[in-house]
This record gives sequence, C-alpha cells and structure tokens, in this order.
Amino acid sequence: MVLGADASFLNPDKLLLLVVLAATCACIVASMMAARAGRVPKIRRIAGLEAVEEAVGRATEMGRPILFVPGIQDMDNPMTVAGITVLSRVAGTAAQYDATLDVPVSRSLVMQAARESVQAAALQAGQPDWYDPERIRYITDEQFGYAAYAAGAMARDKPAACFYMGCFFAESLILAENGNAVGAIQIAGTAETAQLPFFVASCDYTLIGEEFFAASAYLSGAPDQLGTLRGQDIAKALIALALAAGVAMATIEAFSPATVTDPAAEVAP
Amino acid sequence: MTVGLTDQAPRQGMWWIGLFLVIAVLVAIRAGIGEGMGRVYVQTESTSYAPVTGDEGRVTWSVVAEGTAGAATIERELFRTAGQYRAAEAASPGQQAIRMSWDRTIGLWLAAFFTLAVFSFLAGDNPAYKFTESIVIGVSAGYWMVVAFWETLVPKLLANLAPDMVKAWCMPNLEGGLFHLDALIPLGLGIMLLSQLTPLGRHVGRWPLAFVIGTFAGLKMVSHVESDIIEQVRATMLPLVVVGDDGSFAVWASLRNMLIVVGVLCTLAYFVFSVEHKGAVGRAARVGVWFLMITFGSAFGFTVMGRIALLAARFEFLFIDWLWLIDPKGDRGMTVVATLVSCIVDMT
Amino acid sequence: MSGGLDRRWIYLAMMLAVALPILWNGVTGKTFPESPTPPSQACFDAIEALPEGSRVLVSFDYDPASEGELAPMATSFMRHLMHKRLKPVVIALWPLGPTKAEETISNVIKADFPDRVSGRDFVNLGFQTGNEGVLKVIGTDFRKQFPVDRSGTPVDRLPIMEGITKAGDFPLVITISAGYPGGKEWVQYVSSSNPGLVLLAGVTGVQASQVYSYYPGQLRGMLAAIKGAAEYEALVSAAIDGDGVTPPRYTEARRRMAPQLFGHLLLIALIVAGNAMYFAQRERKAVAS
Amino acid sequence: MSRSVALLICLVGGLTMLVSPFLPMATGWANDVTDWFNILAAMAFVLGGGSLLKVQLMRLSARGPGWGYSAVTLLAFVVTLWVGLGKVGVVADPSAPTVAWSGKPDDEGSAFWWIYLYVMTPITSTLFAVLAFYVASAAFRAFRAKNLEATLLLATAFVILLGRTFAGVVLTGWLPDWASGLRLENLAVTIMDVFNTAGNRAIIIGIALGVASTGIRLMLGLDRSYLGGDA
Repeated sequence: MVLGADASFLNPDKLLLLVVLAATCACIVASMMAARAGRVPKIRRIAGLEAVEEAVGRATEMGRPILFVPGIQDMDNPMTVAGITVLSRVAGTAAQYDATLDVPVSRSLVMQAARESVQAAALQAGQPDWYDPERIRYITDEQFGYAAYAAGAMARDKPAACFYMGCFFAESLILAENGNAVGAIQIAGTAETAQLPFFVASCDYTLIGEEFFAASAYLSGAPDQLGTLRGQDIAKALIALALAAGVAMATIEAFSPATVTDPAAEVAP
Repeated sequence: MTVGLTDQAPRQGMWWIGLFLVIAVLVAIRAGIGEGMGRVYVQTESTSYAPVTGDEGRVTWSVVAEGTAGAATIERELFRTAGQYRAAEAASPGQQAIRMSWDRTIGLWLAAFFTLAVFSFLAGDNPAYKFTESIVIGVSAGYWMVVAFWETLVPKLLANLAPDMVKAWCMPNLEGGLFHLDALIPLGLGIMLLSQLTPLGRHVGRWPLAFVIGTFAGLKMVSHVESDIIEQVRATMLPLVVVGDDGSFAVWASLRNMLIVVGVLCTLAYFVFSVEHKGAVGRAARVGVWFLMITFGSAFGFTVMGRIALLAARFEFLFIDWLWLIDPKGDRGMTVVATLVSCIVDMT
Repeated sequence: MSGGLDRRWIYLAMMLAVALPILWNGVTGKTFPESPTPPSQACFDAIEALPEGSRVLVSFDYDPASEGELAPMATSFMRHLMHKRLKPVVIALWPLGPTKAEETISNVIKADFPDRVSGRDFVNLGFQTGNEGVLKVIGTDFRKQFPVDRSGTPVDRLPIMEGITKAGDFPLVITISAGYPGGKEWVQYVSSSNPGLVLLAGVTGVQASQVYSYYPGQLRGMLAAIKGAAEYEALVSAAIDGDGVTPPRYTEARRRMAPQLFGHLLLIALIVAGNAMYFAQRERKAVAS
Repeated sequence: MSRSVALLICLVGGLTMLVSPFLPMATGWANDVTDWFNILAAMAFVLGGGSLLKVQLMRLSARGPGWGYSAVTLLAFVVTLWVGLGKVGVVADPSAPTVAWSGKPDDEGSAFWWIYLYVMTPITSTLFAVLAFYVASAAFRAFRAKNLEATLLLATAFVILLGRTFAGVVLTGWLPDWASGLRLENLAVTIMDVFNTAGNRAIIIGIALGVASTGIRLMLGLDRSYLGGDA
C-alpha cells in the first residue's frame, strides 16, 4: 500500500501532518475571510494588553523613558517577529505621547527590523521626527553581556515602563528584577515556557504563550487579524474533540484483555 | 501599600572605595599565608607530526618521535595543577618543566576581580560594575563576530565560493573543493541587506528580512504543528481507566490519566480568545489557571535548583581556584586548613 | 513604605547560605545520601541494558555558563559508559560543547580508562552550526553533518563509525543540554522519527519542567538539574565503587547538594517570612479601618 | 513597489517551506534555508558592529558622563576582534601542522581563548549565578498567598523546593509505604508528572496554534510592520 518515497510525489509518512496542517490553516484563513466579510469576533479582554497605553502614558507623565526588549533571539524565531509587531504598536503610542523609547537589541537583524517597524509606526502616528534610529541599537549577541547592559541601563536611566516581548532565557529574571527595583511598570510576553514563572512573579502583567502571539492581532484591532484569533479557537475546539475521541478509544481499548499498559502509567506513586 | 523591598542607594564614592580596600587587604593577608593562592601552572608539550601520503594522494599527519626528519613540531602550553607542580619540585627542585604561567595567573586574578565586580552590583551600581559591564559588552560583541566569521562565513560561504583558496589558507581538511553556485543566494541576500548603508539600497534592504521572516514562518509552522500539536495530543490520548497486568483496576494510574486529560482541556480553555470566560468555558478556564499556576510553581522550584548550583559553582571558583581555601578534588594536595595549622605551628 | 526590607539583606543571606556549606563541605568532605527518582533510575537502567561495545551518541549541548549543573552529569555518563565498555560518539550543537567534551574526556577517559583509544573506543566529532537543522540532517545522513572528527580525520576511517549512517543507527542517544537547541529539539527531530531509539537527557533545572512532558514516552530517562546529577552519580558510584571510596572528581554533584539544601531552606524561610509580613499587615489594615 | 516585492518574497518563501516536508525532492531545503540564514546573520554583524561603534564613538566624542566606559567598550571590542580574526597565538592544527592558519581561534593558549576564559566566562557565568539572588528576592516579594491561584503557585514551589533536597527525606521519610505517595520527594515527582505535564502540554499546543496563526498573518501580509514605512 505504501509507495516508495521516490515513486510518489507526496511523502506518505507525512499524511497526518499534512491533514492537521491543512486543517489548522483552513480554520485560520476561513475565519479571517469571515471577519473581512463583516463577521468580526469579539475578543475577550487580555489584561496585559490593555495596560500598554497606561504604561506608556505613565512614562510620559514621569518624564522617564520606556524600555522595550524584543527578546534575545534572531528573526528566525517566531517570538522575535511577534515581539517586533508588538513593538510597532508600542512605538505608535509612544510617538503620539512623544515619550522616549529605548530598544536595545542583541541581534543585528533584529535591529534592522525594529528600526523599520518603529519608523513606520512614527510615520503612521504622524510624528516622523520622533523617530531616532540611535535609540534602537545593537548591544551584543551574548545573552549575559546583553543582560549586563540592560541591568546597568535600568539602574541609571530608571525607565518608568519596561516591555519584554519575545524569546527570553535566563536573563528574564535579571531584567524583571532590576525593572522592579527601579519601580517600573512591567509587561512581559513570551512563549518560552521555562521563563513564564519568572515574568509572572516579577512583572505586573504577563502574556502567556498563545496570548503573546495574539497580542499583535489584538492590538492592531484590524478585523481580519482578529479573525485569525477566532480561527485559533476553532482549531483548539477541533483539537479538544480529537483528544476526547482519542481518550475514549484508548479507554475502550484498555478494557480489551490483550492491551499492554502505557509505560507512562507505571510511575504512579 | 504592601510590604515590599526597598532599594536605598548607599552613600556613593567613599563607601565603595572603602569596601574595595577592605577586600584588597583581606586578599593580601590570605595571599601571604602558607602556600599563597591564585597561581596557575603550565607545562609545554611539544608533539612532532610527519606526513603520510595515503590513498588518492591525501596527506595525513601522524605523531612521530621528536627530531624525525621532515616532521613539523607543534608546541602547546597545557594546564598543570599545583599538586603536580609541587610533586615535580619535590622530585627535582628548581625544575623548569612545570612552571608558573604569568599570563594565566594574571587572567585568574582578573577573572576573580570580574566575579566580585558583578556580585557588587547586588549592593548597587558602582564603578567596578560599570567597568565590567563595558568590558563584557565589547568583548562579547567581538567574540560572536569572530565566531560567526570562523564558524559560518568561512566554512559555509567562502569555502563554497573559493574552495581552493580557503583550503590553502585555513581549512586544510576541506573536502569536495567545488564552487557551489547556490552560495550566491545568501551572498546576494547579504549584499542587499548591507546595501542600505548606501542611499540607493534603502528599499532593497527589506527583501532579505522578508525572505527570512517568510521562510521561517513556514518552517516553524510545520515543525510546531508536527511536534507540538500532533505529538502532544497523541501523548495525551490516555485511557481514563487503567487496568493492571493482573486485570485489577489501577486507581492511581487512572487518576493520573484523568487529571492529565482534564488539565490539558481546561488549560486550553484558558487560551480561548473569542469567547468571554463565563459559564462552562469560564469554569474550565479557571481550572486551567490552577494548572498553569502549579506548572509555574514547579518550574520555579526547579529553576531555583539550577540557579543555586550556578552560584555554588562561582563560589567554588573563588574558594578553590583563586583563594585556595579548600581543595575538594585533591588537585593541590594541601588545604588552607593544613596551611593554617602549619603556620600556627611555625609561629609557636 | 512601612515594613520594607532592604533587598540586600536577602542577597547577603543567600550568599552565606551557599558559601558556608561549600566551605564546610570542602573541609569535611561529607555529602548527603541520595535515593534515585524514577527518571534518574531510568537513565541508569537504559545504559545498563546495552550490550558491551554498543555505540552511544552523546551530544554536549551546553557551554561554561551551565557547567555547574551539567558537567557532573557529563562526567557520570562518561564514567558509566566507559565502565560498561560502551563507545561514546561525541558531537555538539553548541559551539563550546566540544571543549566541554574534551574536558570530560580528559577527566574520565584519559585519567581512569587510559586503554581506550580515540577513534576506536570513543570519538569527539566536534560542533556543527545549524541548531535543529543538524538534527534533521543526521536523521538521514550522519556523515554529511559530521564528516571529520575534531582532529580532522575523516569519519570513514574511524573504526568506531563503521556502519553508522544515520542517528537511528545508535541504540542510545544522550543529550546534555542547557537550552536551545537541546533536549526538546532532540525529542522533536530525532526521538520522534526513530521509534526504536532510546533518548536520555540531562537538563538544567530551567529546562526540566519543559522536557518533563516528554518523559517517559519520547524521552526514556532524564536527569533534572543538580539533584538528578547527584542521584545518577550515586547510582554510578554504587555500581562501580561499591563500598569503596569514590574518587573526589566523581562526587561533584553530591557535594553541590549541600549548598543546594541550605539555599532551598533559605528560600522557604523567605517565602514564609514574606507571607507572615503580608498577613500581619493585612490584619493591621483591617483593624485600622 | 519595494514593499510589494518584499511581501511576495515573504509569501513565496513561506509557502515553499510549508510544502517542502511533503515533497521527497525537497528534503534538504530546510537545511539550505537555515544555512543561508546563518550566513545572512553573520553578514549582518557589519550592521550591528557599525551601530555599536557609532553609538560608543558618539558618546566618546561628546565627552558626556561616563565617556571613559565607552572607551573601555570600544577597546575591548576592537582587541577581541583583532585577536580573534587574526588568530593571534593560535598554533597549527595537528591535522595540518604546516598550515599556520589551520588552528581554531579558541584553541588553548591563544589570545582569543585567554579572553574567553578569563574575561568573558567569569563575567557571564557570574551574571548567570546572580540569578540565585534575584530568585530569592522575587520569591520573597511575589509569593504571597493573596488568593487561590497565588497559593497554588506558592505551595507547588514549596513542595518542589523541599522535595528536591535532603530536607524532603528528613521531613516525610517516616511515612509508611502505603502512603509513600505523600512523601515530599514523590509528591514532587507527581506534580511534575501530572500537573506540570498537563499545563505544559496545553501551553505548547496553544503556542503552536499561535505560531501557525502568526505565520499566516505574516505570509498574507496582514502583519507587515517589520517592512517599515511606505516608500
């Protein structure tokens, strides 16, 4: 039944992947089209995102800068890309308020993308002169070299608001604790699960995993982008259904006498 | 106002100078006791290699006795422990084979200074930390550029564009040695990226970014769906009722599976965006939050372990390698306790 | 800000809680006994189950920053492999991994198993850039990514590599990993696509909770943080040294458990104190209003 | 025009990578793209290094507060680049003893190795170790039993902290075998195995969906902020 790899155009081992991938994309694209056609979903409030404006406003009032860290990974990481899109929204608000925005980055390509994105945001906010490329600068690729810079800069510049949006590793807590020490309002977002507890403990708001990826769509307010969020929910419902069906089958199978128990089940206390 | 942590800045200037002086005096006292501290020993090891021509005319070098005709000799300085130095001195006093290395000893003391300087930031920003910060930014930026040059640009780009030159210059083991046409693609992308440094290239400079973002969006989509959705869902398809090998009902294992399945479903409900968290979804999301909190608590606990181990490693560096206070690995064959005892004996 | 506590007191307490046990430990040489948890025991058993002479792929996916946790694991793995006469093929996904591997090789193999020959009984193939890309390639063509060993000898001429064409040819793969790329990527790209292959991971505390979700399915065993290292180290010591004295370089993980204990106790005390202050203040506020 | 071309590149690149796993002829494409990306990122160092030089030189020439530190950074940067690119103190590789440049830049004994071992490693690993202190202050400040959720976080951290050291054995080791599941060390394992697994799985699945959705938004050009302003 299974064709040799060279004989078939499609790789048969990947059939399941193809189905799931296609279904996921279909959910998202269909919801996007539906939203474009006028069926815009209502999105629940996401606390961290509603605080963005408040944080920028506070920095403006206090006359202190805003620090935005788009993670420490490069543009090949989807979290960095998501961080850059959130940056463009934050920059737009900061440009409107004429607040100072510092974006130290740890990758040259990210610097490039961040500059493009902030400049575009300034232009869109009608404040093209607000944009200053030197505020978006490359520090170093080294994780802790970057953290050393950020910790020192926070102690000296005392930012009023800190955004950590992207891919973080151990430096997350160095950033968040130093931001806390200078009394900054802190909003974090990452899909790096190991770092979430530290952001949850030290920041005022944390966007957890999928919420972080939803942030740019949410902040844009554009119908088609909000539609993609509905698509994610539909995909989630399908996953839950598939899971329930799988569990039901596995349970039925467990009663048939010839089954081998799942090795995972043997770890119970 | 809740109970919080304060962070009053200490009186600057004199305070810091005083602190560093106290540390310096303590270290000086320590260095004067017994065997002293913080020295690094090396031994020069020279190896000779002679060429052997194998099949297909490929030349390989193998180790030969020193002085063999046509052999090339490589000399390297390698670390030796204080214990090995002491043993060598005991065997032949004044020997020169194992000796103190000045550059590495200076390095060790510098490393100790940097270690203390970073710790000092905990007490507040200060000149020693600022100096260390400036050093690490410069050094690490340079470091990664060097690594990118030797590990990526040379073997992946230059070696494909000018294989013969690269082989003769720095990669004698380069095989294949053919010009690869597809290496022109990243070269072109790179040139486009850098072209924005010129006034003409402002627009073209975006294309490589678009290329990176587009291709990796596709790549990561596939890998996440494959390993994270399919594999994780598959792993969660557990039987809710587990029957043991002897046909009995396994209570704990069943409970475990139920909790996992319920936990995954409820936590997924937390991530639902287009439905308000009310009613059934709201209740499930609430349970999901409990699972999330337990997950975060456990991750926190585990990470604490790691961080303390790292701190312990830094103290070990200070106590073992620099101050020579303790010697758990037996590298020096003498501990400061023994040193102190012998000092007291000498004095009395 | 009433009841405020200068955070530097906490820092000082942490410093003492970690530094003093190290000194105590260094002077007395005492360690705590370890009882292995299932994931650590699974690592030990997986290696014990291999027939003598089997080749094991060991990936050093860390750098000096995580040495405190991972180097003792690497040492114990290497010692166990050598003792069982297994043949490690060492690679690295982190640029500094090969140096760490060389250190482990010289600490364990050169010191205690001098009869083992590089290229026949073990080999260090060095580092390759490309993160998970490397893993994808070695899944189908091992030699494409690792054509030569660290000293430049072509893999084709190494007896240890005979018959190895892809990652799946190794019965056992061990990754000692500090982050990305590491345990998770090995599961995603190697273990998932090679059902017969046994994957073990030694991970840092940070990674542990993430990698745990793959155990015991795609990941047969794991050493989580320094505690996992200490448990496994104790198992290996018991198997090799029996009741005899373990050389000090093989007790590193267990030595680190003493500062660990006091650090943890301090943290617990801090959490308790923080809550006590919080509730006391809440009560005062309630009384005041 | 330039933006349209960029969006087209993004779309075509993304679609190619989406279909490549299913085409046997395309197995190597992902690696090629990864290689190209690495080369591009390496070339981009010119931009990053340029930015670093520019910012530090501006500070230096302005003679503002702390300009001396800028000089230190510049010096450290230039020296590291010089000894690393020039392979200062590197001896030839044993596989080709006559090719002077064949050694690795970070071989033991080279200047670059010295900088790495005695400057970069102590600073970065101490910065890493400093996290132990931050963890302590964060735990003290943030772990308050304010509500059920916070209490769960706190209690879990508690069990793990105790269960992963000898303290757990001392405190609950006396529990009889039938209740051994309640021993702290086993409780810690159960938490990891059950609750942590469930929580992490859901987070991971959610992230995968988020990545897919973000990917689609990028490919379709709904989200194009990285491309900059109109021109």
